[in-house]
This record gives sequence, structure tokens and C-alpha cells, in this order.
Amino acid sequence: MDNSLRELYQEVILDHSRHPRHSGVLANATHKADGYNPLCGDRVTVYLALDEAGKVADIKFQGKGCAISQASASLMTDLLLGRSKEDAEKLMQGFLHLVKGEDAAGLSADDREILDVMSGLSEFPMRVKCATLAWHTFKSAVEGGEAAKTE
Amino acid sequence: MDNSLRELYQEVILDHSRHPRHSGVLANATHKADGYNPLCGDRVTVYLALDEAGKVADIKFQGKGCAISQASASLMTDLLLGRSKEDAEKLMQGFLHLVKGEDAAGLSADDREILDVMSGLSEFPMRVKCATLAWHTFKSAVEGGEAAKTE
Amino acid sequence: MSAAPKPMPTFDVDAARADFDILSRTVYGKRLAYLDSGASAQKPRVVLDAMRDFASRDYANVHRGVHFLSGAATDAYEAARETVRKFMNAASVDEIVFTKGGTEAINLVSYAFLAPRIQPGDEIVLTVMEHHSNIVPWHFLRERQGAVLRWVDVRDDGSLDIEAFDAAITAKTKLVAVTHMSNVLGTVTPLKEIVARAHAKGVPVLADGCQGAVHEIVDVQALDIDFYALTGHKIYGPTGIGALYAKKAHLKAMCPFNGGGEMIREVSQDRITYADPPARFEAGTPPIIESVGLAAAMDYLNGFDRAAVAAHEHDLLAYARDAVRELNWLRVIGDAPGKGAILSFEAEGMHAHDLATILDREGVAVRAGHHCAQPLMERFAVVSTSRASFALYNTRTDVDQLVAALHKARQILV
Amino acid sequence: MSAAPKPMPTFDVDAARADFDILSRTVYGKRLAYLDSGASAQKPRVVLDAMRDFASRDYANVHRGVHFLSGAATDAYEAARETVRKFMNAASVDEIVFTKGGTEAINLVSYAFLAPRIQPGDEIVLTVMEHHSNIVPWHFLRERQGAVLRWVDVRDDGSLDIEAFDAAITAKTKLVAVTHMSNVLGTVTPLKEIVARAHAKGVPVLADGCQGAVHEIVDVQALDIDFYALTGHKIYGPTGIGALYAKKAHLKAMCPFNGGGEMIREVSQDRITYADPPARFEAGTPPIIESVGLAAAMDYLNGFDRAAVAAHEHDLLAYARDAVRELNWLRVIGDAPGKGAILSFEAEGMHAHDLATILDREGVAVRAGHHCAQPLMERFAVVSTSRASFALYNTRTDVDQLVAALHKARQILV
Ligand SMILES: Cc1ncc(COP(=O)(O)O)c(C=O)c1O
Ligand SMILES: Cc1ncc(COP(=O)(O)O)c(C=O)c1O
Repeated sequence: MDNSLRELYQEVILDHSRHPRHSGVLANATHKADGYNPLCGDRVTVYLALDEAGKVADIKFQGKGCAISQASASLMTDLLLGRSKEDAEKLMQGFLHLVKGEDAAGLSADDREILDVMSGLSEFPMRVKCATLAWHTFKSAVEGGEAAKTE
Repeated sequence: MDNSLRELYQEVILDHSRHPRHSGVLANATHKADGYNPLCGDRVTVYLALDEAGKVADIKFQGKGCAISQASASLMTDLLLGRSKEDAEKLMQGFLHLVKGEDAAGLSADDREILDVMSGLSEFPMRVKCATLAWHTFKSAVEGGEAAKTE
Repeated sequence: MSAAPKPMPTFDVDAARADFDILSRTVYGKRLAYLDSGASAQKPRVVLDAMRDFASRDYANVHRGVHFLSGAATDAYEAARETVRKFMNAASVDEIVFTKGGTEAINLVSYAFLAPRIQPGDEIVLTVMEHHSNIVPWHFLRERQGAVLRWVDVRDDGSLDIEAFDAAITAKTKLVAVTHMSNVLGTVTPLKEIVARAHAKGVPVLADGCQGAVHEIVDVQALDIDFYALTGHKIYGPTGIGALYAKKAHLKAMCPFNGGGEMIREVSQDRITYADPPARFEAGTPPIIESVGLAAAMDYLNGFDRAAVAAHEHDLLAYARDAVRELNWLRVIGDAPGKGAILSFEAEGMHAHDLATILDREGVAVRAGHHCAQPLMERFAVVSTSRASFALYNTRTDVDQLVAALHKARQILV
Repeated sequence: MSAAPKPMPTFDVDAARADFDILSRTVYGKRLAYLDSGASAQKPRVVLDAMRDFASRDYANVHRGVHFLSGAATDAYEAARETVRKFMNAASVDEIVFTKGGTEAINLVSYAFLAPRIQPGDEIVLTVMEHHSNIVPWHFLRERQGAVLRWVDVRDDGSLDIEAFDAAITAKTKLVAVTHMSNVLGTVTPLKEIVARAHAKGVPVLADGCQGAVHEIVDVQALDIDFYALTGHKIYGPTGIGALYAKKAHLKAMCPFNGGGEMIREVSQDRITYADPPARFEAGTPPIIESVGLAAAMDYLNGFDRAAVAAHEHDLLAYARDAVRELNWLRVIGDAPGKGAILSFEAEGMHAHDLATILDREGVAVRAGHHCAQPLMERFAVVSTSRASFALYNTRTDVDQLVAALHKARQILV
């Protein structure tokens, strides 16, 4: 069996996709955005509660999609909870570099360790968009909620 | 020099094209049609006076075009004068066969001898339409005058 | 002397496979099982050779030249038109319009035939299994001119209910637009019957033959159909070319679509007249080299006993259908009687994209997604499916490889 | 250490000729002097190789697949888009739309940009030297929507009078549509100046670059131009492909043109939304193999010192111009300063078609006719002209052969 496949679909990923953290609707959301990948039909909605300081006080997502997109959304919500907007932006940039196999030096050691489960994606360029959908949607939620997509 | 060229542009043809017979407008025309070759912009107008018996009592043409199209129109008017519609139709079919290098057995020996100057065209398939424009225009004049063209 | 018995139609798939260089390549070190011909077919060497030879020996622009190469190119282009005419058994080459593909062929009908005839409330009948290329042009007429789309459902097995279809055709119907073969379900529609029903009500019929022309024999005269669209790249030919068959009377009545060289009769500053069909609809330099490739592809396909090729493809489908029948975690979508060699399915606990990724690493190329047929996805309440589509060069080995890979995917994902 | 002096730009035409197999063929036993590249250019071996290699190794449909070949094909297709972007120096690949050719690129602007913005009486400014492809789409808007065409004349030498041009642009003008280089006169228009004048009045500019892109350096950002159309087959690439550059803001505001797969976002039975540019304008399977060929052609051309190629072509033109200057029975049409390598002429007592037929038998391929520029023929009061057009692979020998053949034609015809 192909090692890069084993790495892509490692247990942590499958667990996140089967049992997503922070899944559901956020009643008191201050921000919200819908994401859509027209190539495969995958959807995700990201709900955010930003506090006055611009910190992610709460976050949830709802979506339908492949294991990669679901796991990525789940991991993302885990990581973003409690972060400032600026921190989140940096995290996102680091993540985008990571999944494309580029230099993700911007990530802290802790974040890097957590996100490392997704680094196998760099071997699967055609699936990168599955992983970034939730992040792009988070970003457009923060920026005011235009529909996000990855094509 | 290429023999087939010499044959195509033989003296009779050039003479017809430089000094076309029956050129001009026919005041008492009973039939008339315009012909146009959109590929090169050549034009010809054929004027006919058909008598009660359906015979070509008079014929003239006016046009602008290449040596082949002018010579062909000139030759045609020469030949058609005095013919019945049916004869003219047969002559035309024979001519169309001849210039395509097909069997022109339908032509009388006399007609064949006259038209033979155009048989060199069969070596120049891209120019056949130049030669047939006047004939097609004659035909549409007889048939009531829709604009003819060869494309 | 007694006549020899007529030999059974035979088709030598191994010999055919040898015509396609790409089939002997590997991906990730694995044998390639190319099961994505429904998206686009591979091209045999004769097609690539024909294009290359033509381009390096006889090429020039067509039509307006009197020089040798221009004549050679024009002859080749018009010979290709004759090949397409024969392929569809059209009455005349003047009924064949070359287009850039199947999508453009349908848009041509929409812009040049239907749009000028549509009043608000006029209806267009289509089925829920149409490809977007046979949906979006009609949505345009809805958005822009108030046309109404009348959608005919399919049965749960993917087959078309001709009575329901018939009922959808009313006095308001201006066009029936229907696929010859569904690119997802494989369903082959009863075109002849559809045309008869529609014509009985005075309604013209367009068939989207992008899949149908590859697998079925097309005879536009026997069908008495008004419009038939096909595409080069699915029929073992090049990209960048397709063809529309249309009845001469329709073409003559149609307004131009794209404007440019070759499609005019005369242009001045304040006046314009248009050329006769098919030139009227072929503005600009046409896909000349591609026409040569398309003709070579049709010749290649017709060089086989078409019935034997069809039998081969149906055998593959049956073999694959049987193989997956025992997988109780796999649901096949589309089981219409007489369907063509396309197998779409959903696998429990496996998203189509994850599945396709894993199959890919096993050398198996399938398509995953909505297959440009979103209304059909809605009809079957799925977001996407996986699709294996078979061509003349596929074998049971391809199917075995697919099934083995499906098992591996399940191991990994479920 | 002193720097080596920068070498003079050089261009080895014999080496270039060897890249084109067709140039070494004969016609009627004569050496081929191909002087019809203005109609369509020949294709170097690298272009044909690139297409064939791609088709026999990496081919599949693009975009919607996750399997290996689909990824390889998508990469190739998008890399070609990047090559075109670089070729025109566009700011973003999202501003490059692949079309079936130059004609379709202009029609796309007409249907998707201008048509929805045209009210009766609105004006479109164009020149009398436009190719039908940059005339007929605007005639459509006249016929269908009451637009008014404002024709700008050229001077007797074929050059554009920028002041007259400027004067034609009014408050009613909705678009300026102008050729970058005339396919009959060879005139190169001052695009930058035109754009400046038009923009000063708030009017967007479309350049027909079908000829210009072959012979001039195109920098859409430096020009600040709104739309630039080019075609593959004239730039040493395949038929069946062209490209439109358009500013992102325009593309975003444009409605779709052809409808089908790839250009939608979501389709249901009663609703449709469209994809972002450039996908919105690329309905259906695009010319995938052709995109690879076009990129190879642009790489081929840019592999030379473009200034040296231009100098070579201008030298040929000057050489030919001098050679015919002494023929008092020959009238050249188009002598604008800085013109490109196209020589159109009328010969006394010789109709262009008769002349072309005789030249052809001498191995000389020229075009005869109205060159899809009937308003220009009217302007110069001719029915047709003969046209010799030069490409990078032409030589003085080609010109000598042309001149010798002209003399022979005169012997025969006059
Ligand atoms: C100036 C000009 N514009 C437009 C065109 C049309 O381009 P295409 O042949 O790609 O349709 C041509 C060539 O035919 C041309 O020379
Ligand atoms: C049924 C059907 N119709 C239309 C099309 C579109 O044809 P093309 O890809 O030539 O634009 C396709 C394939 O993509 C198809 O499968």
C-alpha cells in the first residue's frame, strides 16, 4: 500500500472527519460565511463569535464533504478557538504553505506539530483545495461574509 | 513554362477576356440575374431576351472578374444565342462536366470543339467556379432571377 | 460452391489497445486502468499521425486561397465534413457545421435557432439527466427571454418514461432537448420515439450526442431528428472540434451566431449579407487540423465492426456490474435496460473524492464529482458520484483493477 | 575584468527554416515560396511534437478530475494560460480566456461585454481597414440593437490619422475596436496613443491582435488596453485556439457567452449561478491539446531575439518593396511608415486570381481576394488584391521567386 496514501488518510485525519470537533450551528455568531467548492460540490459554513478584542471567542462549522475537507475544518476550529484575528491570519498562511509543501516557517512549533498531520497533502496537489476550503471560508467570515470558494 | 498554364491561358481565352462578345446591357431583356462569387468578389449580370418559343433571341452580360470568368461569360453568350432553353440546359451540363474533367458526352461535336478551349480548367479545380459563374447566372435568369453565386 | 458462413463479429481489444500509446504508460508505477473515457477518450496513433502529417505537409488556411496548399487544406477540411456526414448519415454535407465542441454545437442551436423564436412563457422540454451543456443554454433563454424549462424526470433505474416525456410536450413547447446517452447513468434514450412524439406536436428535437455518438450508431435520417450535436474529443478525436447536424431547412432559417470571416456574403460600411449554410455558422478560421483528426477518428472507429465494439463494451459493463453487485457497501446509480458502458456509484462511508484519490494511486482513473449534471445529482439525492466509463480499449483487467482498488479504499477509509 | 560587448541581435533564418518540414516540400516540382503566413502560418516541429507528445502521454480532460492524467492535463492547460499571460504581459492569468480563435475572442467581447450595454444610437468606432472578424460582430449590434458604426478612414498610404480617429470618439461611443496590424496594408496602429485618447473620453478599447501579436511585442499593461484578441494559427501555433486578454474588472462584469460545463457555479432546475472569470467564459471542454501547442509556439517565437526577427521581416519587406518599385505595372496598396511585413498590390491587366494561379504554378503561394476586408477594398476602389505576407521563415529567395513569377505572369496574361 502506498505510503503517501497512508499518511494522507492517517488515523488522526479519519478520526477528525468521522467525529468532527465544533460541528454545528453557533447561535450567538457575530460572523458567518458559506464556502463552496464547485468542482466537487463540497460545502462548509463557518460560524464565529469574535469578542471586542477581535479574539475568536467561539467557532463552529457545518458542512458536507470529503474526509480531507471535514478533517481540515475540524482541525481548524480546534486551533482557532481563542486566537486573535491576526494570529488566525498567520496560522492560515502557515497552513496554506504547509499543505502545498512550501516553507511554513511562520508557524509556531506547537501549531506546526498539530497541523503536521495534514502535511501529507503536499503529495496530492489536486486535493489541496479540499483542505483549504474551511480556512478560506473562515477568512471571508472574518472579512464580512462574502461566499468563499476554492476552484 | 508550365504547359497546363499555357493551355488555360491560351490565346482564345485571353482574347475573349480582353474583348468579350455580347458585353453590355440588354434593353429589351425578358430575364436578368446577378451572379456573385463571394470568394473573390467577381460579379456578372446576365440579360436575356427569350422569345415565345423559349428560345434565346438575345443575350448580353456585364461583369468584372478574372480572365477565366470573363472569357467563360463571353463564350457562353456566343454559344447560347439562338438556342432553346432545353438546349441551353444540356449545354450547361456538358460544360460543367468538361471543366471538371468529367465525361462531357452530352455535348454535340460542334459545341465540344468550341468549348474545348476551356477543358484546361480541369487541371485547376480551384478555378472551376470562376468559369461556371456566368452559366449559373444564366440558369437563374431563366428560372426567374434569384441571385446566383458559386462558392 | 457454397457460401462461407458469415464470420461472427469479432473485436480484438489487445490489437486496439496497441493503437493507443498512452495505455501502456504507468502512473505511480502502476498499470494504467483508464476508466474516464466518458470525460474524454484517448486518441489512437492514426489520429495523431493524421494531424501531424497534414500539418507538416499540406497545411494552409482554407477556402479563400487559390494556391496549392490552400487547395489541399480545403480538400482535407471538406473531406472531413463528408466523413462526418457519412458518420451520421446526413443527407447532405451542407447540413454539417463544424464547431469547437459539443457545447458550442448546442449553443449554436440556442443562439441561432431558438433565441429568435422564444416568447416569454414558451417552453423547452429537457430531462433531469442532461449534461450542463444541454441545460445552461436553455437557462440563458429563461433568464434573458422568459422561457420556461420543463424538466422530465427519470425513473429510479435511470430510464426515461416516454409517456411522462410526451406529456411534457405541449402547445407551448418550442424545443425538445434531450441527451442520446447520459454521461452519468449510461441511459440511452429512445430518440426515434421521442422525435415521433415531438413531431406529432410540431416540435423540433435536439439530441445531445456527445456520449451517444461514441457508442451508438447515429442515423439522423432514420431518426428524422432536427439537430444532433457531437464532440471530437470523446470519440477518439482531438479537442477543439465538434459538429452539429441540422436539417437544411432549419439551417437556412437560422440567423448567424459568431460574426467574422467566411460567414458573410458581402460587407460594406452600412450593409451586410450572410453566406449560405454551413459557412454562415463557421465564422473565422475553423479547426482545420482538428477536422483532419476528427475524420481520422471516425474512420478509425468505423474500421471496426461497430456491433462487435458495442458488444465488447456491454460485456465490460455487465462484468463490472456483476463484480460490484456483491459489494453491499456500494450503490450503483443507473441501471436502465440497454444502457451504455458507464457505471456510476456511491460507496458507503467513502466520499467520491477520497475514493478517486485512492483509486488513482492504484492506477485506476475514474471521475468523481457531479459530472456536470447537478440536477441529476439532486434527483438522486447525492452530492457527487464516482464514475467508471468504458471505451473500446478497456478490458476485464481494468475492471478487476478497479474492484481490487475499491477494496483497498475501503480498507483505508472505513 | 571588462564585460564582453553585448552581441548584435542575430537571427539565423536557415536554422529556423529547418524547423518547418513543410517548407522543404515542393509544389508542382517547384520550390515552395510560402508567402501566405498572413492567412495562416506554418507550424514548427516543436509545436507538433508538443501536441503529439502530450496527447500520447499525459492526456485527459481537465479540471474536474482528481486522477493523475487529469492533473497532468490540467497542469499543462493552466501552464499554457501562464505562457499566454507572459506573452502579453497581463497582470494575472485570470485575465486570459482561451477561445477557439481570434474571431471568437472578438465575438466574446461583443456578446458578453458590449451587447448588454448597447442602447439604440450608441456608437462603435472602428477603422475601414478592419478584418471582417472585427466588423461583423459590430454589424450584429447595429442590426439587433441599433448601434451605430463610426468608420474612421485611413490615409492614402494606409496610415491611420490619429486626429481623425480621436474626432470619431464621442460621448456616444461605447467601444473602440481597432486592429493592431492590418492584414492587408500591414499598417501598425498606434495602440498606446489610441488607448490614451479613448480613455480620456472614458471609452474602452479592443485591439484585434491576430496579426499584431505575431509581429509586434504585446504589453497589455503598458498599453493599458481593455481587450486584446489573438489567434493561435497565425502565430505558428495550431488551429482551433485563440485567446482574449481582458482587464479583470471587465471580465468580472461580463455576462456569460456560451453555456455549458465548467462555466457554472451551481445549476438547479430553476436557478443558475456562474463561475468566476476566466472559467465563466470557457464553457465545455476547452482546446486542451491546442493550448499545449499554442504555448509551444509562443515559447518557440520567444526563443528568438524578437527584435532580430522583426528586423529580418522588415528587411524582407523593404527588399520586396524595392524589387516591385521598378515594375510600373504594379501598384502597391499600403505604404504606411513602420508597417509590418505584408505587401498587397494590384497588377495592371492581371486579375488577382489569374495572377495567383500563375504564381502558384511557380511555387509561390500568395493570397488573392478581398482578404476578409471588403470595406477596405471599397476604400481603395479595388475588387481584390494580391497579398504576399512574410513570416520569420521567409527569405530573399522567396522574394526573388515571387518577382520572377510576376514577370512570367505578365508574359502570359498581358
Ligand atoms: C486582422 C485579423 N483579424 C482577425 C482574424 C480572424 O482570426 P481567426 O482566423 O483566428 O478567426 C484574422 C485572420 O483571419 C486577421 O488577419
Ligand atoms: C452528455 C454530454 N453533453 C455535452 C458534453 C460537452 O461536450 P464538450 O466537452 O465537447 O463541450 C459532454 C461532455 O463533456 C457530455 O458528456
